Amino acid sequence: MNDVLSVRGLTVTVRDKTLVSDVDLTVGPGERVGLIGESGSGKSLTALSVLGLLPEDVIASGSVRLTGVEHELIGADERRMSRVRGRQLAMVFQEPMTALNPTMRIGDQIAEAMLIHRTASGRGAARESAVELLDRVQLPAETLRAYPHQLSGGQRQRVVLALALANDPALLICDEPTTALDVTVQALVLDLIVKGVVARSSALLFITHDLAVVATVCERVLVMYGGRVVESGPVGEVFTRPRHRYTEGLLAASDLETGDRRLTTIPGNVPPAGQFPSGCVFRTRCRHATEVCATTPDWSGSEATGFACHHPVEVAHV
Amino acid sequence: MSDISLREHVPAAREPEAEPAIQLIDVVRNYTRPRTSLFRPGPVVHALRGVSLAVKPGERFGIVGESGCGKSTLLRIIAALDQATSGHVVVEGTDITRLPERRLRFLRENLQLVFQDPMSSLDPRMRVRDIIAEPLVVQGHPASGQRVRELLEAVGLSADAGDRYPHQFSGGQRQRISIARALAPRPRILIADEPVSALDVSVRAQVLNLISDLVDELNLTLVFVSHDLSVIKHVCDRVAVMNAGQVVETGFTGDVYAAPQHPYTQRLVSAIPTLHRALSGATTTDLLAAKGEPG
Amino acid sequence: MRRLNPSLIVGGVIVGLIVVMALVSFVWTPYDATLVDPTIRLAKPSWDHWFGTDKFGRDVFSQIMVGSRTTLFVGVVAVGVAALIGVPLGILAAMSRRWSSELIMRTNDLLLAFPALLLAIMFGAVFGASTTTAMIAIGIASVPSFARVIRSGALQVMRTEYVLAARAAGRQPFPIAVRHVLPNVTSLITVQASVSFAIAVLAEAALSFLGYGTPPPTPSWGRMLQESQEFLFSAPRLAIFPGVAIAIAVLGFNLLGDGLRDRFDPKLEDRR
Amino acid sequence: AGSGTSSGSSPGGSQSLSIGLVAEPASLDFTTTDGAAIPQVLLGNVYERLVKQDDSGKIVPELAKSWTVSPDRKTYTFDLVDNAKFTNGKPFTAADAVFSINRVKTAWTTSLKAAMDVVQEAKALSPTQLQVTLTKPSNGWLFRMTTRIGAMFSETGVSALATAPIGTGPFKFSKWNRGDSIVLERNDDYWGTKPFFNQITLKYFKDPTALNNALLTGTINVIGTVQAPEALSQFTSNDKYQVIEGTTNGEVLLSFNNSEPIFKDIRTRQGIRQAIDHKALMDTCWAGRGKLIGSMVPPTDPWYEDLTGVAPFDLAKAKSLLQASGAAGKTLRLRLPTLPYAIACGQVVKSQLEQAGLKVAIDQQEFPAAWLTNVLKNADYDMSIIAHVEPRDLGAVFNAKYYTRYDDPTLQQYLAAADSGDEAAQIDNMKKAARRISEQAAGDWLFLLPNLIVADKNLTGLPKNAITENLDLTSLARS
Amino acid sequence: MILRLIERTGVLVVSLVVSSVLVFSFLAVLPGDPARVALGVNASDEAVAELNRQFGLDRPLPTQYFDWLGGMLRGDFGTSYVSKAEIGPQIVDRFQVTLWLVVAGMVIALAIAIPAGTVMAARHRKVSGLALSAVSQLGVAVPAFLAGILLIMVFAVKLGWLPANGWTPPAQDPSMFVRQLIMPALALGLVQGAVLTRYVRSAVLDVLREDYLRTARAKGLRPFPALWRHGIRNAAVPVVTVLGLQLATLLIGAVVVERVFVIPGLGSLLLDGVSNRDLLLVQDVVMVLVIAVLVVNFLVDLLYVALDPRLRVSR
Ligand SMILES: Nc1ncnc2c1ncn2[C@@H]1O[C@H](COP(=O)(O)OP(=O)(O)OP(=O)(O)O)[C@@H](O)[C@H]1O
Ligand SMILES: Nc1ncnc2c1ncn2[C@@H]1O[C@H](COP(=O)(O)OP(=O)(O)OP(=O)(O)O)[C@@H](O)[C@H]1O
Ligand SMILES: [Mg+2]
Ligand SMILES: [Mg+2]
Ligand code: NI
Repeated sequence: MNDVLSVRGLTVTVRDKTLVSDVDLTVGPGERVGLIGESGSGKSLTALSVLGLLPEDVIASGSVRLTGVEHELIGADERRMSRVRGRQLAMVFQEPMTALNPTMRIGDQIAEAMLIHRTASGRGAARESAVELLDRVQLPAETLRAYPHQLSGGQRQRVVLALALANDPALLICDEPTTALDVTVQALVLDLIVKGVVARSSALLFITHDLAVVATVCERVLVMYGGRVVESGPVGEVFTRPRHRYTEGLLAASDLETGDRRLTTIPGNVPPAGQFPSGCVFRTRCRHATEVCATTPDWSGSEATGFACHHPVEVAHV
Repeated sequence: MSDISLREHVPAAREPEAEPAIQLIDVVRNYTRPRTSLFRPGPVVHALRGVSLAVKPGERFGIVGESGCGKSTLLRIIAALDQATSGHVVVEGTDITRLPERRLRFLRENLQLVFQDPMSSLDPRMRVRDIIAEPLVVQGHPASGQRVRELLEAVGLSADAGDRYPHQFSGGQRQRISIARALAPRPRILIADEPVSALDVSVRAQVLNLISDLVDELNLTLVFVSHDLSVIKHVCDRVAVMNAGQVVETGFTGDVYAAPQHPYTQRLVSAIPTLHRALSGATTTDLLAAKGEPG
Repeated sequence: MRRLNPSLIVGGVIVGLIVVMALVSFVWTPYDATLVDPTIRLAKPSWDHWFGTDKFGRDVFSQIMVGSRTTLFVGVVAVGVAALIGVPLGILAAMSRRWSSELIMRTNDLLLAFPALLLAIMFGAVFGASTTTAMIAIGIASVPSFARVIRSGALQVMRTEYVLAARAAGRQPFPIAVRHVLPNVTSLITVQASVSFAIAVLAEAALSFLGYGTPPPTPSWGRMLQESQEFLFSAPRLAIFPGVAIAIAVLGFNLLGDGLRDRFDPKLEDRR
Repeated sequence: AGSGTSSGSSPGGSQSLSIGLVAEPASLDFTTTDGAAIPQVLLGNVYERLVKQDDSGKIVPELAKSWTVSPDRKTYTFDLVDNAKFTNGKPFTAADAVFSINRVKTAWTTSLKAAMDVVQEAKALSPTQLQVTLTKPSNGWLFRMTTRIGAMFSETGVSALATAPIGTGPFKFSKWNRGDSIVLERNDDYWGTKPFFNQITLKYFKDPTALNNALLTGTINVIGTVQAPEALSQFTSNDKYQVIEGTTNGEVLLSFNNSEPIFKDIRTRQGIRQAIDHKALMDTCWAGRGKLIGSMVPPTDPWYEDLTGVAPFDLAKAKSLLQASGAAGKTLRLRLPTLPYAIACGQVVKSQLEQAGLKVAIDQQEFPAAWLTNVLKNADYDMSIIAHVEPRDLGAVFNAKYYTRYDDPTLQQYLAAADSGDEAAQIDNMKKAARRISEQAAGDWLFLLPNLIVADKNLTGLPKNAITENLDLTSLARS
Repeated sequence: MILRLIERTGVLVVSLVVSSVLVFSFLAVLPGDPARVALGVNASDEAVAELNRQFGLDRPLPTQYFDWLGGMLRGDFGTSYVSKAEIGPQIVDRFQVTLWLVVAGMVIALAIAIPAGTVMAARHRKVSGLALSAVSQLGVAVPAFLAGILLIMVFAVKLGWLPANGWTPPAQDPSMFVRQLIMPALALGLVQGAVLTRYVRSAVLDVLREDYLRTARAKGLRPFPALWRHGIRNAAVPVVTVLGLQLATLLIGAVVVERVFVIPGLGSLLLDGVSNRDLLLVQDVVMVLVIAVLVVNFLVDLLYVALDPRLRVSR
């Protein structure tokens, strides 16, 4: 196996609450994997565990390995992690408005990314590379001298993307990079992300709650709910023939193209963290739930394609 | 959905050629930013640059546009919460543009709002019961517990929800409370400013259904603002596309979506990722298909 | 459920104890706190006099008890004045038009140029030194910080959609201020009040030390400290008891303020 | 300093001394600014008088070698020293004396100038002989000439009295670091015995504790007036220091507003006097230091008599007197100046009077400004406490115009007779006057402030009593 | 940038004028008569009136005000009613003393607060951070004068290392100046340091929660370098605000410490002036203090601009 990222049995807890449990996840070289789920399903925590940047109090266990890195990422000390971050592993965060230091010029912030890892020989070289990076994300060279507040949200997000791609990371993680952006800007940023990773043959882990976006950007998708991966598989497969009842409901609810005025809904609300039911996390909202759902469903299928449901959608039925 | 009629006297039928429920004539709104120097006046933000619109009674009217294009400003002006710099706003035949607050009572009773942010649209220190009753109390209606229970039920919340505080509810439930509050004074016009943008997909569907049902049942005129054309397309009959403080295109939603006329609308429509297109092989580059460099 | 934080508990307990002590002192003290008895002057702490007696033969423990009344009185007056002026001013500044709000805030900034001690000394000179004048002065000096904090809080509230909804329902500005803005800045008021309380207690001690504070014979911790100075070497306990009392009271109010801040801080809230 | 005019004339060489005091003068000009702090530094040290008082209270020569009084007791003839010189270089002559005496009447603005009203004419008979004629015989006048009123100025040296005083004294004014200290330097041209120290710094401390600390850490060598007698123990027990205790003129008076109806009744006044346990009071508020006196006369005055027995402490008696006068249960305002002894004693007085059935409301008056206006000028008070430190001030304090509002023709008779009579008559009448006010309970004399000085062990020449306006620095030396 | 400077200067000037009116009118109502204090207890009313006339106190208030203001503008602070000395030089002297004291105190406060506050924030959940917090809480609760008294007791009286009190100008005897400055500066600095520490802590905590700090960490910066490079400048803004305010309070607040250490500072001058009813002196001192405070705030305002590019108006 030469997966770029391999996560095994990742569990994230805060005090007595389990926020993410037993997540397995692999991303192959050059592969674009989507992680979808509604708010609070644990997507960001999964990403932050990989990066080792969980908020204090929040503890991850399990195993996270990254290609080209000798050691286990979970539990690695700051010194080793800081060598990996921004080098083999880079991340674009959700909020473009606050992700950049307001008191530092854009150029310096980009150059810093290279100077930290000594991938540029000096200030001058870093500056040149920065111009080049900005050009890649379709920003003019003058942007170097600008402060973040002088840029629009879309421009800032492109700067953040440039930062992340500066050292040609093996894996790029994007956590809802376009949620705060307008559709037209979103289209541009998504395109830049995909082109960026393809050009560097980096792997991409793309987090979003928008099914359509993930379908456009990714090849493979994992569906999360209540801190668990409930289904995974190739995009075409999962979105046309969902097996898990949650995936099924999600697809129906997001389909606004129906001729019908009334949309199909999933009853109830997403429970707050720590209040998901035991057993199948979806059973409180599932129309098909029975007693058996009180036990945790096993994973059916292969690691790359499978689901965890006691009452999966019949394949034949679809 | 309950079949209790929330409106006791629905006007039997409105003449088809009835005057528009809302009419905007060349509305301009400029904001002056705080001045940054003693000698120059503060910079002016042209939030609306001459918007004209007409919303027919009983219509579901959508407004779509990108962040900062002036949608919320427009709604505030329609609701007389803000004053236009120039132009006129006529609601149900009355020009409200320069009316003082004390003469706006009819508007406060007939036009209500639902907002985007389920966190900040409910006063965290008030019980849900009081929140819903607030418009009634202000307008001097007898604030009967009966009416509040009725409204709670109409938006699909249990009657005991009234005793709790907003933070004890999820985002979708809060949006229902907002809707109940808006319906309290039995308005004829409901204005919704991105009511589902902050909600999860599974809950979004519930709230959209609720709004649709209520609009039908109560014969409301709906003005629905969103940055998401798919949502508008689902909810509304007619749509106005806004860009940089101007309406660039108006038409039936189906038409605008299928055959956008204005270049901006074209760009907008093509940039929307849809499952359908994606599964049939569309890539991110295809989203940029329409020419032009976006903001 | 919110976690109870230690600052809140410790601060609450200390402040509670001071309040209880002050209340008890109205009905009971071991001795009359102002009774001079030359025969037992400068007695060491004993069963009869827990903290000993001072140079007038007055029971120190009783004085500390009665002194807590002064401390609380000081805080209540100063904070009361500051809140009564500062809160409406802050809300008004947040709700009014740009130029009038600007005017209020500029005036406010101007007031910052007159620190508490300066105002207290000047007020003392004009109206005669008394605890009340000193505290009104300190209260006035704390107005700007109140107004600032409340204004920024009120501005945030004014930007919320529930205020917009209330306006759409037809509420007038004054009822909005009372029903929506005020309740939603109470947490800020509480925090600011407890911090100002601590500042007022310190200021009273400093003023008493300079001779501009509580006049004798009303027991006051600050004056006890000042009176104890000539005994620093022969009977340091006379300085220690009021000194520690002041420090504990200030600590209590500060902790309470910190605890409340943590409890109300939305930034900390969503981490839970 | 350069080499002296005569060999060995700089006995102390370049020695200097620091003295810690409490009240800093507001100005150096005592002709227009009141207060005890200015003459304390300048009189006798920078300015000299014709005559001065010695440590036992006797009037002795200073710039006048001798003087004679005419039989009608109205004409004084002074023989002046001939070698005195002002620090501006001008010699001192009888003309300067005439100028100084006349200037009191014309240029002085403080109320003390009234003491010179009795002078009819001052005349220079020769450069060294001065004749002063009074309008009526007055014992008080010569005595007043020992105070600041008698200070001799140079005709050419009064232009900047407030900042640059010029006199004939053994010291000359050198520097004033406002808020901190005044520096005096030895006048090497002094006509008399030159002082030991060539520089004396008077450092001012608002806070008695700071004063003590300064001595303990060697910043100063002398505490001129101890304001925190309780802290003395740390010096008495330490053999590096000497503690000197003597008397002063400072009678701590519990004054009554005799114009108030309630004080018109002698039983009230008497009752208050007898309700106060003076010994206990002095022990409590001034560490037992000081002297109990029963009237307005310190032991250093020739007509002193122990009158403490006139109104002995007797609580039962006091209660019945107060009951009888109807004062019991009434609330009296005790308006205290913000001075350490007044605040301390006030609290004891309150406690003691309340045990006798009175109610006392203490009210602090900022000193000097507020107290001077409210109590002293407007007499808006019932009782107050203040030390009257002026010498021989019985008559000044107890009269109808002063804040005591004590209107007593009998007393005025005694005083007039004392002023105009010969020495024996003066002593006799003053004794009568002192007894009169004590028996009439015109006020209550809590105690006499002690003169408490703490100094380095090896310092000599420190005055035991402080009965004059000035702090005599001339005799200080190091052994 | 320059326009902003001009605008801020305008605000400063208006504030100064308003406060001068305030100060003047406040003192105009001060009871107690400077002439009476100067003349003493038995002065006749005529003498008092005459002296008041000499002081110019009998003129209409506006005339007095404009005379005073005009004088100040020319650098002439007038002559004290009581001491008859020029006020200007006195204020200059005293102000220098207080400034030394306050600046030294502030330096100590900052030297304590910045490292302590940062560590407290970075370790706010750890024992070391909590322990530091507790110490700073205690520090805040101790009045500066009590700290001063304790310092004297220990270092001057018991150990004899430093002089208990007094003041020597630096030009006169630099070593004595330093020895006498140490304790008062410590008394001020320790307490202010504790206060400041808490502000630094909360400013750094706020910054620690910022997204851009997470971005910096994601670039590969370790926690402390990240905080240093990206956090300090952002955290400085609220701290500078407090610093400006503290400086203002300290100029007058130092009076208590001045009293304990017998330092002839501006505060003592003010207190003496008040008790002597030396009105003109009081008026001048208060005005100087107010000017100092307003100027400090003005500078703080400019500092914001230097610190935070968002406040810079488009070029
Ligand atoms: N520090 C923390 N302490 C306690 N709970 C936390 C903490 N951080 C996150 N959570 C909870 O963990 C759950 C998962 O959080 P996470 O941020 O991973 O969700 P997400 O899937 O990224 O959602 P979103 O789409 O809103 O970003 C949420 O319910 C959140 O409230
Ligand atoms: N009170 C105000 N003062 C100054 N400018 C304002 C104010 N309110 C809005 N604006 C500006 O007016 C423009 C339109 O704002 P508006 O809130 O109407 O946009 P919007 O279309 O609702 O955007 P969004 O989708 O982000 O809600 C924006 O550029 C905004 O910055
Ligand atoms: Mg997330
Ligand atoms: Mg909007
Ligand atoms: Ni199931």
